[in-house]
Amino acid sequence: MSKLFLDPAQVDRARAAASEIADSLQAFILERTTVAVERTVLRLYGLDGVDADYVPLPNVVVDQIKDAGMLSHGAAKFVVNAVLQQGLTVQEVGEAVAQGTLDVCELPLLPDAQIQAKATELAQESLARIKANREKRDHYLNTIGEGKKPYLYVIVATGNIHEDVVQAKTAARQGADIVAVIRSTGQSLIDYVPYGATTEGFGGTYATQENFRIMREALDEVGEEVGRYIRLCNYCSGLCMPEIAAMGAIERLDVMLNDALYGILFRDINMQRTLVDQNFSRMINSYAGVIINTGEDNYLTTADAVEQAPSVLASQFINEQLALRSGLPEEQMGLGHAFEMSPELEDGFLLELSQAQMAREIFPKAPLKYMPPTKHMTGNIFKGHVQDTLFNMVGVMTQQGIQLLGMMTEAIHTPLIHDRHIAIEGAKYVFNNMRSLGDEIEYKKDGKIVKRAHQVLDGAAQILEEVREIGMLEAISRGMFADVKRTLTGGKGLAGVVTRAENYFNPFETLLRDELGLEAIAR
Amino acid sequence: MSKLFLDPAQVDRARAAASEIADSLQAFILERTTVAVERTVLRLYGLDGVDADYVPLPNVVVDQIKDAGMLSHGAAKFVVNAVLQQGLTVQEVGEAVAQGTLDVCELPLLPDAQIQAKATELAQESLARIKANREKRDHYLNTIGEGKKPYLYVIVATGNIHEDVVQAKTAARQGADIVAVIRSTGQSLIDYVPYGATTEGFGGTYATQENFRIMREALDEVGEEVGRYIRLCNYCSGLCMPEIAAMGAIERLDVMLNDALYGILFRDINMQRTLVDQNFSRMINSYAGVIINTGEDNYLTTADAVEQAPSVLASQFINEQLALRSGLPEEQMGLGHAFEMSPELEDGFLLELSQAQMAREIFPKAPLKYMPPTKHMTGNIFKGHVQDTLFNMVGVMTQQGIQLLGMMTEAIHTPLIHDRHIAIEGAKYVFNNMRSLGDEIEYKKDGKIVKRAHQVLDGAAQILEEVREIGMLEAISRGMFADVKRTLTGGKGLAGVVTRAENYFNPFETLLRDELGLEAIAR
Amino acid sequence: MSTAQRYEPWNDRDLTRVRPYGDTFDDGVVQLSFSLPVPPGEEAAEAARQLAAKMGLVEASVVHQHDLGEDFTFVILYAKTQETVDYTKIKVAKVDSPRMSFYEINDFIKEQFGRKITILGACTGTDAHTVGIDAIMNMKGYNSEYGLERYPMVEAYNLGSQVENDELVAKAIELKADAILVSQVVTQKDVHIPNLAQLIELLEAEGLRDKMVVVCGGPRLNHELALELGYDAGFGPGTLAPDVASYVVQEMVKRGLT
Amino acid sequence: MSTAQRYEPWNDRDLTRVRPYGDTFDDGVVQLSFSLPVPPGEEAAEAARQLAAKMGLVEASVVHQHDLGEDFTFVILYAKTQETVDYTKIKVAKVDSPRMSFYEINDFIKEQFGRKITILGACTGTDAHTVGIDAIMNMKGYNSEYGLERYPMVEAYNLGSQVENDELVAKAIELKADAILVSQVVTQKDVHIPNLAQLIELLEAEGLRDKMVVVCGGPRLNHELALELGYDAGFGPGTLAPDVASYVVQEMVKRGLT
Ligand code: B12
Ligand code: B12
Ligand SMILES: Cc1ncc(COP(=O)(O)O)c(C=O)c1O
Ligand SMILES: Cc1ncc(COP(=O)(O)O)c(C=O)c1O
Repeated sequence: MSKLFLDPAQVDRARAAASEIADSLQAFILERTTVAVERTVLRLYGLDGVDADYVPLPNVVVDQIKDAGMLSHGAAKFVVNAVLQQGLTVQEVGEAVAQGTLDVCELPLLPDAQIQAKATELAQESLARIKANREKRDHYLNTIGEGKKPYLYVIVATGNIHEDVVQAKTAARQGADIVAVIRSTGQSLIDYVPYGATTEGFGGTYATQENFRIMREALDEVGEEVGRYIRLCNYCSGLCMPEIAAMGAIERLDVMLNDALYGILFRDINMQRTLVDQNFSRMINSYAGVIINTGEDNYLTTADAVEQAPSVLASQFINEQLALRSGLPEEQMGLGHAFEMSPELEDGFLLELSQAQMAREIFPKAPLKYMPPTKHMTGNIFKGHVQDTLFNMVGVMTQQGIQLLGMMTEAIHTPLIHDRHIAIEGAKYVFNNMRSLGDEIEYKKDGKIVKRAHQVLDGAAQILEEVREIGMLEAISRGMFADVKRTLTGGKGLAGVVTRAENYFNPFETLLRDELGLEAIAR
Repeated sequence: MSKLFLDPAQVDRARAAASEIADSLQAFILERTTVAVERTVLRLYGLDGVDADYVPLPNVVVDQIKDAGMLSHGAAKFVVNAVLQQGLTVQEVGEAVAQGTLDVCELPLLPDAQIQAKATELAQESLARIKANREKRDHYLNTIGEGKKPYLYVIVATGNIHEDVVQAKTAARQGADIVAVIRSTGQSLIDYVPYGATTEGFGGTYATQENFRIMREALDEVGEEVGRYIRLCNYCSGLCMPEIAAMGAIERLDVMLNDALYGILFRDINMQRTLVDQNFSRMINSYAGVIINTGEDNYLTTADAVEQAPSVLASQFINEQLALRSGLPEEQMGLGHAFEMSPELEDGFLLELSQAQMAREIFPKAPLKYMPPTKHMTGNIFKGHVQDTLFNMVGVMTQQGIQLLGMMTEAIHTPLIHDRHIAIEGAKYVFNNMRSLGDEIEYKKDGKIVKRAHQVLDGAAQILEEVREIGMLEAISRGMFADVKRTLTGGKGLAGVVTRAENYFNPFETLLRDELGLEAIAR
Repeated sequence: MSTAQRYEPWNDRDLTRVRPYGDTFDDGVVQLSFSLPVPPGEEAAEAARQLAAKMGLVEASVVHQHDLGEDFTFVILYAKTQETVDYTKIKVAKVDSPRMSFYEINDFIKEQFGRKITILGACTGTDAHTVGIDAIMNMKGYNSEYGLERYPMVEAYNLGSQVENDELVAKAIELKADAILVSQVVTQKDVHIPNLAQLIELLEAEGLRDKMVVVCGGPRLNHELALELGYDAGFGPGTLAPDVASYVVQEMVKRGLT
Repeated sequence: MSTAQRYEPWNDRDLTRVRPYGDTFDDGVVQLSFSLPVPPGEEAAEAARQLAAKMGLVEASVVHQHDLGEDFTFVILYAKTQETVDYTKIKVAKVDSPRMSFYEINDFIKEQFGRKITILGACTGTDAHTVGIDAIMNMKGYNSEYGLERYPMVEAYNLGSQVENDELVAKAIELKADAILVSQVVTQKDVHIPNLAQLIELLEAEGLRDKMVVVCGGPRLNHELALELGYDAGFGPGTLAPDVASYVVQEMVKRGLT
């Protein structure tokens, strides 16, 4: 029963609107593919490495097909045809293309049926590997176990993967449950995924498959020592959403930030491109058992948290519906929100508590990702530590799933080794010392906390119904989210969007839709 | 209505036992006087200054009377007799005694009636001055006003009164409502009150009348500037309880720590001596409109806070009843308790919340003095700041009267100028940001918080009934409070206790009993 | 004793010898915290004290240490410095042009230039932080101070974030900008330094540097750094539109950029 | 590149040159905070930076300052030290006698002395903090370690707090103490130093110093300070009865105080 006396009818009303919004977006999405999606297919087939100019082979091959104007059919067809025709592995095909000794579009095409059979067979092998990773994670969870919720989530961001490892290990020993490796500032805007172990980055470390592997290995090692499975997190959002999702599936990441809206609003990535990318990347996340994190929290960094509360909730509803259409179970939906109200606000804490409790009740199974105060953090580390303490209280009082720990130095620098320690220590203390406070209190039926929740839910329902009328893409261009306006054809990456041909073929999409029980929604 | 569903019958049961305990103590007290009480009488008559060896004149005169074996009649009789016989002022009498030119016990005594008439007349003049101070305070409160409750209480302790002033003023500008000048470590054990402005002390600054005056002046000045009356606090407890109370009345202090039990348990002061001193000192506090602070919080520094909770409540009941017998209105009863449970305790916060809310409900009008975590503070200032934050939350959630701000450096040193600032900043933020949280939540009827309160109240009632049987003095010697044992004749200052003669006469006690409507209780 | 004779350092301060203050004037108390790449223990504490000694600190006391794992130890210290600084000799480079109000600025432009002036704003390089530059440029402004877009006498163009320096220069030429406002928020590993320097080079290459007022700002920027990097001025945290606008218009007059 | 060739300072540490670590090995990052007796403003920040410079710190950045009133300003800084310490050369004086358990200690006393030994404990001077010494002496002890009163082979006398040194010495003579344990918790303005020193003088005057083991302890005390003050040993925070007892009995044997 709802501690906030929320009206189920209101919740259904909002959810219904979000569902229709998602349906129309989905229709739009399924008519398109992107260079990133096709590169992902090749990566899933095991294509890796770079050419002489450090261009990743997936880019080399997909560009060849795109230049030939054939991408609308899907890259799989041509590559698998080459595999069959020349008796090469996908990797060998890629290398041949890189050496300029092969043009996959010039080879005569075998009958579709034959290609598709082989394509499917190879894809099944790849998916088997991903499944194995998932089983390995489950095995860890069943043997060494995991930390209590809210999980303690911290970031490392030295720019050097090897140094990140040191910082990540200390964090794990101190009690962190999830370690996220923040990406270098520019990465989400580049249309390829860097290769190999990297040791230089700004404000973060490049997301590469080798970096993923290195960190995974380190966290498994320390996890076994401390007797707690340590989850690894990285970021899909950007121009390479599905590729990074695939890399995460292959290297057993556990949590991935995955939100097209973040890319659109905060990275000025073209909406068509990233929405299409998101759909496939989330299917991969789903199958890999990865918890996704959405970016609603970011809205509050550009707009006012008190006013924007309804739009955050509205966005969560939409993300939920879109995720369902990528086959993502609720247990993997780390919907985002944040503690971003001004500390000067009288009774501001009540509003934060209300928002967090409401999210908890509306998305009961979701491992909500709760972001710390950032915008109102200052160079005053002592006051900042108090702000983070209040945030931790709300986190434990409302049983959030993932508590992204605030750093008292948030306004100053990316976390130092002891900033993380101080944050973890504070969170562990608060979580333990008020563990069941949430269960022990009730909210006044006609009180401020309850009223606020009702207002926000009502506001969200209204927004959603408006968006349903005008459509999501139009809503974004009107600046309905985070006060940021983006147009249908503006932003980065539009050139990478291709309308699917009648006989477009993506073996992984087909298999996954089947695995994830998405046939219903297929067009 | 009780948020903790406390049973009024239980509360009455405990209060009734405490009342009987107080009655028997009061009988014991009223049969005695002490050197401190008699020195206080002379101070109230305006006797001040020191002799050639820096011995305060009140000591010089009282010692003379005591050595002559006449103190059981009260000092007033002999001094006022001298005033009448020699046409001197009380001050001149004291100086003459100091010069060795006068022995007040050798003068022929005028008829009692004549002495008492003069003694009463002079006493009335003194009380008039105290009344004027009280009115001045009220005037300030009605004009410039005061801070919201919980009042922010901070200490200064440089050892140098002039430097204390600087620190006190900065604290007031930052938002402090009450400034306490901690005493030098040794003071409470010396049987006289130092004289003049002092600039050297350890762990605190000597409590002298001049120091009181200097600080009062400074706080009035800054209070007028910031438009908030700043209360001044000092400490009575110790061997000079009533004298310091008198000094406080004369220099318009607003809050005074006043608890014989503190002296007995933590300063090893003889219980007979200090209980007698306490009674008179509290009468003075009452008349001067001073809020007293009791020392139950200290119990938790030597004994475990979870176990000792009932004894803290029991002591509060006893202190309430004793205070009533000194004519102290509930509005001036700053009963003490503290946030001293181990931070490692799971759900410890719930127990603290329960205790604070219970005290609030049982003593609804009392400006409860809530002490911060001290015992479990460590050199880890960052964690300490979080501990203080949780303490501040409980303070505002349960509407405590006086919040003695915790310092993140509690385990290290007496507060530095910025330690205080950081503490005030944190408290103001928490108080404002969760101002009405307490009103907005309710406690589960059968929950841990409610259950805990019922257990503690029940435990307190049992203790009180046991104490009623064996008597307070016996209870103390059995170590029933704070795990500390003290005997009836042990400890410092017993020699200063004198049984009152049949015709013992203390004009101030008589007048105050009348003013405070205590006639009923007179023997 | 009378207040007259009494020497009270906290009142009669010698500003030529300023030193930190804890609870006894001139005690020099400072709080420090840092991590050392050594395992916890008495040796770690001693290492911390020795480091403090090398900083010229005395009576260093390690009040807390914590094992971070991987042979790292976090320490908290209190110690006393014996150094002093001469406060009377301190000179800080500051933007000195008087601050005008929204109305004064617009009138000033009317009088001095008799035309609208053009100001470009952008957050450059890979930096995606727009809130800062938006606070200066956007209509709604910040802390209830309108942004430049609201100024009738200012043609304000906010190019947003992640703007490459060459794009910015191109735009400046296209729009005949009188002033450029650059925001840099990400400063980790000094990523902002080369990026800010590059813009100046490009402008000089185009022979535009002297023809416009070039200003930068951001939470970790200040006027002095800006001057070093060849900018006309730099603004830090809490800046509002009038602060920049006042400076820009007066600087234009000074430089005769009418 | 292969891990073999890769130089990873955080793994291959040079302990002869140890320096603080923030997020890039050897970066030397330290956090500082202190108050200056000057009004807030850019000059205050500059004064703080200059002070940091005098401590040999570089890239000092004042991330926060706050007006404390009365012309005092609180500042928070981050900066980098370029100093290093040679960790391999660090020697810390430590109580080296191996720690025995409750049972081992009692057996040890039986064997070595064949009699009970007498230990006095007190918190001296004006210091009223008994919790520390109680933790060592009292039956119930501390952190579930019995106190000395529980030891069958120890005659433990806890004199409590506020014990004057002469009282303590008198008691020691009266009870023929084998060891004295002194607690000092209040250390402000170094009030504990003269007080601790005085006890040693008194004992020497009485010719007792060599006849007993004299130990002190407290939250701000350590072995080195104790030695300087003429004590046999000093114990800090977190000490438990067995720590002290083990030392005392072994020291007695060393010194032939049977
Ligand atoms: C909001 C925010 C974001 C938002 C940005 C949304 C947006 N559209 O702007 C999002 C979530 C997208 C984001 C992302 C990242 N962020 Co960010 N972010 C912040 C945050 C929380 C607040 C910044 C802010 O808006 N401040 C409010 C504005 C009004 O203040 P301001 O920028 O200082 O601007 C004022 C003055 O500086 C001045 N000013 C600023 N510019 C200019 C220009 C001129 C000409 C003038 C005159 C004045 C002026 O006037 C302004 C108004 O007074 C800070 C932490 C903090 N509390 O400061 C981190 C922070 C800036 N981010 C940081 C990082 C590292 C990132 C990421 C790189 C992390 C990652 N890898 O995911 C990403 C990538 C972004 C990128 N590539 O740049 C770091 C930077 C560390 C450093 N010192 O280098 C910070 C400090 C957080 C941290 N501790 O890690 N971030
Ligand atoms: C409890 C307490 C009190 C209680 C004491 C009750 C009692 N009967 O002991 C009361 C409330 C009475 C009190 C009063 C005062 N206190 Co006090 N108090 C504390 C507090 C909160 C905890 C101390 C404690 O019990 N620690 C727990 C014990 C177990 O730890 P420990 O003492 O370190 O002992 C361990 C080790 O040090 C070692 N050890 C200790 N002694 C010995 C001896 C030997 C021989 C050995 C081998 C080992 C050993 O073993 C022990 C067990 O592991 C501290 C703050 C803090 N958190 O530390 C302030 C603190 C010690 N008090 C302080 C002050 C100033 C006072 C007052 C003077 C303030 C005032 N003017 O009112 C008064 C007066 C007391 C006096 N004259 O001494 C300051 C001292 C500042 C300084 N560095 O000088 C502190 C640090 C608080 C502060 N920041 O102001 N206090
Ligand atoms: C949903 C989401 N994706 C990605 C990111 C990180 O993206 P980038 O690497 O572009 O900073 C964030 C960080 O705020 C995010 O919230
Ligand atoms: C009731 C009471 N009186 C007095 C004091 C201070 O006494 P002293 O000056 O002896 O430290 C305290 C401090 O804890 C107290 O709680």
